[in-house]
Amino acid sequence: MADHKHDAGHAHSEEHFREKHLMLDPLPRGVMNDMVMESMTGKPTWKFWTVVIVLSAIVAYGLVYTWAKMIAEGLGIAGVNRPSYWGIFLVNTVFWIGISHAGTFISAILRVFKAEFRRPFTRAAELMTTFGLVQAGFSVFMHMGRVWLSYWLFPYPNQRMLWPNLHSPLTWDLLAITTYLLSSTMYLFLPLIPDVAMARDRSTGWRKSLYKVLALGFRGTEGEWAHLRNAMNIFAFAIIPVMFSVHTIVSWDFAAATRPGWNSTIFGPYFIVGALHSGMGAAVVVLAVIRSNMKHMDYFIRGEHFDAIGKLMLIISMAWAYFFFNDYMVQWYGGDKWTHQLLHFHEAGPLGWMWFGMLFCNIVVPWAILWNAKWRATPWLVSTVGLIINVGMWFERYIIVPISLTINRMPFTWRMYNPGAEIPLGIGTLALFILLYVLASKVIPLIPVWEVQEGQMAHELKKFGRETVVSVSELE
Amino acid sequence: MIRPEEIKMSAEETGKWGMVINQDICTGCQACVAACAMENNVTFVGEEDSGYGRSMHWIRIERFWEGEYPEVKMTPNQPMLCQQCGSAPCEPVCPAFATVHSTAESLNLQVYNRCVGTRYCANNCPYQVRSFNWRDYERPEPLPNQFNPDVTVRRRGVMEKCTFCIQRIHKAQDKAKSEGREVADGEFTTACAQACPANAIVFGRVDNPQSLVSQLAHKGHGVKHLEELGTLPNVTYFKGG
Amino acid sequence: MTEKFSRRDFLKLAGLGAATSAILTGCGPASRYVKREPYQQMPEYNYVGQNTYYATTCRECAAGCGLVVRTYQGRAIKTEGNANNPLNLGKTCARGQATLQGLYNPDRVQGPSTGDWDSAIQAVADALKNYKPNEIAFLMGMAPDHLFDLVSELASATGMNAPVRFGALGMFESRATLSKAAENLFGQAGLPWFDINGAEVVFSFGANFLETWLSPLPYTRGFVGLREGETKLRGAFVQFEARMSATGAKADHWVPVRPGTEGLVALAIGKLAAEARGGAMPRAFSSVNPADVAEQAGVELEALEELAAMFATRKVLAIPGGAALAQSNGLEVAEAVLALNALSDNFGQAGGVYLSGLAPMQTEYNRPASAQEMKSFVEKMKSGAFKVLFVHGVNPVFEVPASLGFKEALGSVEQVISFATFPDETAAEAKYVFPDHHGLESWGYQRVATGSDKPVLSGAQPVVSPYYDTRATADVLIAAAQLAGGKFAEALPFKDEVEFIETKVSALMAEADGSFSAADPVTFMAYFQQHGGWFKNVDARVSLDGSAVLNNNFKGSEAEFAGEGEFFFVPFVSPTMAEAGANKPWLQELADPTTTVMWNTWVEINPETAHELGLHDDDVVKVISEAGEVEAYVYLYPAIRPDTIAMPFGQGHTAYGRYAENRGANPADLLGAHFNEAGDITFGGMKVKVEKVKSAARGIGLSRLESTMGVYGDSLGEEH
Amino acid sequence: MTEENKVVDLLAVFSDLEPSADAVEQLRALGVRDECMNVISGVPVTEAMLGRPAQWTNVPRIAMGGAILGFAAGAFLAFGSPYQYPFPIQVNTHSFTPGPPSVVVLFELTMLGMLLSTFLGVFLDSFFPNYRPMKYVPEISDGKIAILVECSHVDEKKVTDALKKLGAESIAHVEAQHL
Amino acid sequence: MIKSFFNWLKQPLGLIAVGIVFLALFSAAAYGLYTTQQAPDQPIQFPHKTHVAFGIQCLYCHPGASKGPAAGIPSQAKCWACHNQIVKTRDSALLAPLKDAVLNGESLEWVPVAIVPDFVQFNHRAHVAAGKNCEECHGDMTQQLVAQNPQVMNMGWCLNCHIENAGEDQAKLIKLTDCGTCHY
Repeated sequence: MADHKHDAGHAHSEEHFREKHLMLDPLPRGVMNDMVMESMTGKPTWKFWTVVIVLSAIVAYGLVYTWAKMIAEGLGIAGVNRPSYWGIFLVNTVFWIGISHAGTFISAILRVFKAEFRRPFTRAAELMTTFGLVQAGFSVFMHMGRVWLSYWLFPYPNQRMLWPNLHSPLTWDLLAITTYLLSSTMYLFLPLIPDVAMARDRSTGWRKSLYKVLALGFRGTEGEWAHLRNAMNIFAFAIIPVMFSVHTIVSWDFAAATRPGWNSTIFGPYFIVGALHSGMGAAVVVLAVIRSNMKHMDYFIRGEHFDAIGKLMLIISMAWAYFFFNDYMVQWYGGDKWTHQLLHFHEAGPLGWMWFGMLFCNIVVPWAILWNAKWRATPWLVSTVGLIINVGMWFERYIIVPISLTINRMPFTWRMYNPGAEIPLGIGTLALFILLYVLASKVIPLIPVWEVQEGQMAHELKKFGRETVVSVSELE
Repeated sequence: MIRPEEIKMSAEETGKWGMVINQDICTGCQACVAACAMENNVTFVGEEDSGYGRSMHWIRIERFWEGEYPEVKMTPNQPMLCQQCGSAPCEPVCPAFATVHSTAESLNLQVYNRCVGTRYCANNCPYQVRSFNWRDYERPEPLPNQFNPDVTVRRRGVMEKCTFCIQRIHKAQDKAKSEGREVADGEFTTACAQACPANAIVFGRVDNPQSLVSQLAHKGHGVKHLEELGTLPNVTYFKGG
Repeated sequence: MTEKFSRRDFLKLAGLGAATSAILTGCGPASRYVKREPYQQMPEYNYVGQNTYYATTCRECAAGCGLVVRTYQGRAIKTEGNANNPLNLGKTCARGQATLQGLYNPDRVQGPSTGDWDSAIQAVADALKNYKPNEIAFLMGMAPDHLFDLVSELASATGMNAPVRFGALGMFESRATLSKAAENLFGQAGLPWFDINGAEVVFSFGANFLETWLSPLPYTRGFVGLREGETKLRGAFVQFEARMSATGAKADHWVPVRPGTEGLVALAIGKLAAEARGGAMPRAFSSVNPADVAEQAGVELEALEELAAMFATRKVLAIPGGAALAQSNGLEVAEAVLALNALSDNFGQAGGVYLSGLAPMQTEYNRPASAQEMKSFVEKMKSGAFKVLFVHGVNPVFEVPASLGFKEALGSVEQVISFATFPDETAAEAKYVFPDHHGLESWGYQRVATGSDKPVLSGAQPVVSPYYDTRATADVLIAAAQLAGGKFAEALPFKDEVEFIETKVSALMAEADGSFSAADPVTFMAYFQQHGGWFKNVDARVSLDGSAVLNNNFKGSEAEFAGEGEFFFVPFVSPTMAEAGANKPWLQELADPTTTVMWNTWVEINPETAHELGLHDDDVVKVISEAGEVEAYVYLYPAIRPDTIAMPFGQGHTAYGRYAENRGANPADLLGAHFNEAGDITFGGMKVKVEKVKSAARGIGLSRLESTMGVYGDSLGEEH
Repeated sequence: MTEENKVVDLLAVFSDLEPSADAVEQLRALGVRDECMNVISGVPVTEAMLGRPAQWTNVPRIAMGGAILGFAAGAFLAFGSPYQYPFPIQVNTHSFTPGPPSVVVLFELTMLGMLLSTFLGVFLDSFFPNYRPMKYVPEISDGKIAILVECSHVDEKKVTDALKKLGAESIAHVEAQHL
Repeated sequence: MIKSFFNWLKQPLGLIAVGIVFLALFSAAAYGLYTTQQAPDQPIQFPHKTHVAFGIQCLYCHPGASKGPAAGIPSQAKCWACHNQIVKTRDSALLAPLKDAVLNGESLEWVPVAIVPDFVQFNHRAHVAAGKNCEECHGDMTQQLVAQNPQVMNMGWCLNCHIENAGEDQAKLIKLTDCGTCHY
């Protein structure tokens, strides 16, 4: 290593590039396939089973039992009250939708802009999107007083001659989240087909049957590839506005209301940036966990990826700070007394630590750590930052939902919110998310092998005088 | 079929039913609250929940303090109930059309059947006068014998609020119709107004300039709460004093 | 209207009860699973779907307000005020509204403790027969009057002790003091009647006339007249009291005088006003020095002068009441304040002071027993002079201050027979409980003691058939008297309660100026029931001659306080719950008008004082007096003197059903057995200590409707 | 079936891109028409790399159709459904077909229709799902490139020789098999 | 163990077993739904047909229909007043529950047949006043023994009639289709 340091200013050796860049470190396809298969099919360790059992227990208690109890007894077992009619349920909904933005961001926006570092972890991020949206759905349905009638929110002809109210941001939410969930699931599935076909070719038993069904008979003919490529291009472009619309509409749930502190025009982009902030943070955590717990993953996921995501996180953090300040400034300047009261309550109220915690986690921590290229390439450090950002973003949503709900225009009704059943339910959704992910990591190839291979085809080293640089060919 | 273009938006009108509340003579005695609860089958929720902002009062009496001891003064009691806004913020946000505007009566309706319990309406109510059934609150036998059969008994998971005693409106209209006449001013009133020992609450047709409530409302210096939000409330308050 | 319905008659209409059933969620309409039961004997007039309205009298307190109860298929649905009753003119208070929750209370006494009524009547007859008449005592509440009349007749005919009436409301109103003051000043006992409606300015010395005092509904009406009178300017209202009551909260000026100095303040204002007016200084004010009074009372002299200037120039009505009278010098306070009215020439004219007229069937004013009289009653119980005690309409174990020893004295009485409708503390101590009907299931009448200028007799009739196996106490006594035979049977020669009432009421037929008239008793009774009572269309108020009152010599003495503590103690009757409302869940859930507390008892402490003592909202404190101690939550009340604490009366039951039991504390436990000259207990004359028991814990504390954040700025952080 | 019509049905597996491209050229020179060839690969080898004609794909058209359908559904919801009510459901003072909310609905349903049909388009165009036996060797997913020749006009031997010369790893008749 | 179970399931016998289980579950669910739509047994198999054949008017037993919200069920006294005088019915076994109930002062627990969904207010009077005949909603009682609900009384059913009745009268239509007319 010392040599490399010494050589820093000079031309790097080829080994250095190979070590650093996955794209310059090609392995035969067969070997790579085996690595991915092995990471997936390796005999589950006791650690795996412990995790699964513990998570299942948490899901069973936190989600299944508590929710059943809440349906039977009413929302009274939760902590929601007047005026905090929405509590952690909506905090979690926004949080999970935020998490889900990472997958689309990585696999759609980075794909459109041909950011090559995305290749090995698009799938891992897409899985986060889908599973995160499931949790968001759970959270939003949980908070309904009569969830057994939630089908009324979907448009369908009925004898009552009633349609859902299209004036309501919640209806838009439902449409947008449904659209987003379906699209992101499809977008997860399309690039998965060739990898499943690969897995089909090298597995036996139940896996074989499963992959056979999932692969749909994919062989890799020119036509199949062409259709797939076309579809993925359409998806990559079209899902970006859908993603933006989802979180904008979520922000309208708040911004469209007549409440002080909520009625803000900047909420749309503010929420989107916030979503990316927490989403990238979550993605980096997931990557670090995958890398350290699954076989061969340190080949696919390297420092360079953490470095690249770290850069993105830093930029997003700055953008978040910009939007936060923008929102704050306008609200502060507006002079509405209730808004002033609310801003003051955010900072000086009993949960003021949360407000400062939010700023610390979302701005101070990323800015302090992510500017350094070497720290950025350190997985544990970046993922810790990611975790902290997620805590900060959860705080932000908590401040926007129950804390802001505390202050309204009727001071006689102001009241603090103390969560009750929301806590097991929230932990239950988190556990379900992890559980789904852990189980999925056993059946779904987390690395899109064909995309990595495609990338490795396109990368080479090129010499300009004494300088050796990485060169990428545009294959598409 | 209804032809929407023929339905006048209530914002252009004065509303239909309205109330005038005189805070100067309201003694805060809570008779209106009790009368409302008895008339509308409003449930009691017990000490713990009522102390946690879950009480179901459809009407509450607010009061604040001004000054420091010994110059302290209680602000005039302010009965706060659904203002039956002509342009209600609660209405558009309900995804299920559970809270809608009654074109016939110019009231805010809460349709319990249709309510799925998103509580968005309550969030968006600037007056915070909606109450949610957080649980199935127990009313042990034989307390249910007292239920008013004209009003639904709500159960957990639905939002509820003051209806301006719409059951009384219907009853009076039904009676007047069967007798072939119009409902007379003062023929009936809401439970709270009927009970109020100080007559601080007056209810009636605000679109009829001859009615007592219109005349009181136009006496001057009356305020409509949070009118600046464009909610077009139908309750006028007189602070007096 | 005497149809006997059985309990089965109630038609349980679809869905209402079971709609709340949790099991049926999402499984189709809840009403599917409900059985419908028809009437056994459906009266022809009671078509299904038709409401029937009955006029009756409210029994939540003794004021005698008329009610019209809507019934539907045999169930009482809603109470409204009876517009025909001149007392309440169609209005009700919260307690009148919630009386239905008493009727259908899940914790009523469901039948006689002996199992059946035959043995119950036998037990009463035995009690009457087997003891000497002078060993039998009746303790009754302030309502209903017909039963009081019946027992009085029984007592006078048989030589039993005359029935004694008591009620905590009467105790907290210091009725004996008011009556005695009237007697001393005007030579005639009775309840003063204040025409607030006609006054220009009202000076109230502690009278909480908008809450529970005497007859709150007419006084509320009067207050509206004061404020909204069409013919005059908005009347002003000044309240002198140490703790701002719901009444004081409506005042333009709230003057927090030190407890016990109200009389002095009245005299000082009088003196200053007389000075301002010029002319001879009345003798009444000669003993006071306004500057000293201002210091004693803890108010600015300038403030007194300003008020006196108001007094000098405008027509001011001065009202004594509340804790001001419950001092060792209470009688003088009452007299001084009443005398003050002479300055405005308030006697015998609109906007002034009258004496309440006598109600129909009344020849002289009779007031409930004062606490001192209760004490001698208790002593008789202890001494064994009473061997049989009948209790009806009152819950003395709860209502009589513990220091008088009523509960202990019960042990010395051989037979205690309670006619309680609810399983209250006294019923728990009684040998037998023979439950009376609820007020809405009862016949009766109630004389309106004060509040209306007309003599009013409010009539009561059952609006529903009795829900439980209860029986009218009058019927029980009549039956028992017949069974006991002899002079008992002779004393009550009635078939039943209704006949007794008919006998009494039909005597009014002969009176002139009645609200209705009829040719025969049957029709008269029918009208009586239909109208919910009878009144005489005359102004029966007694005009007083106040010409000489200012010649009285007032000592201007200061009150003496019992106990060691550092705080004055002001117990007050909970405006929403009063003495008997605690078992009605909706009354529990009504927010107190001043503190907005629900479901519990609180101790009001000035925030400054609390700060010095290190007390916060929802801390639990022990309040200790010479007579006892109670624990309750702290409420930092901004409108109370720093040297005073206050507690509401109404909670602290150890029995009385699930909604009342073990909830809050009873401040009557703190009252020592000290009485003023008129015999009223000096509930305002205690000094108490406050000790912190435990600090406020998260999620435990007073249940308030208000927001401590929005109203008091708690948890909002320091202001910018 | 005549001698001439004997179907050449070969699957040649190459390990690299260059020889495959050569093979395609060679085959074309041997008279194998482009329609008779198909390249099967584990990585998306573009047609241009192999000198093959561009593949016709219906996916964009299907997507457009879906978008139109979605738009229509959105238009029905936004502008049609309020008129389905027999009764006037008025909220606030909003009109029955308010502008901004309609934009949201139109957008979401258009996107939903487009993306669903894109997905569907892949299925339609690729005849997915297809679980019938197919000519395939698992090595393809190991990175090999296979050229499937199904031709009735050329001599099998000539083709085999040519392909072998170009470095085909294996050339064989492949029975269609369950994948 | 688990694997062998799944293997067994693949056998024809296993497939049949799976089918049976599914069928059973489905039937149970269907039956559950069915029962929610069926009126439970009445205490007396009251033959409406017979009574109508005697010329008894609906309002004779259900007088509330023209007076207020609830049509009501007749008092037992009303039933027994007639049946007591008819020798055939006085001691009929079918009427034994009525006789017992009347003699013992107990109530018969009738089960509602025609019900509207929860949270709906229905007023008979207004409908009778509007000229609706009983059979338009409750079916032809001359043909029925124990009363059956002829239709699901749901919102669409109510609305169809309301719209039809309003005709071209917009004011009436607004009134009759206002949510607040039935829901409060």
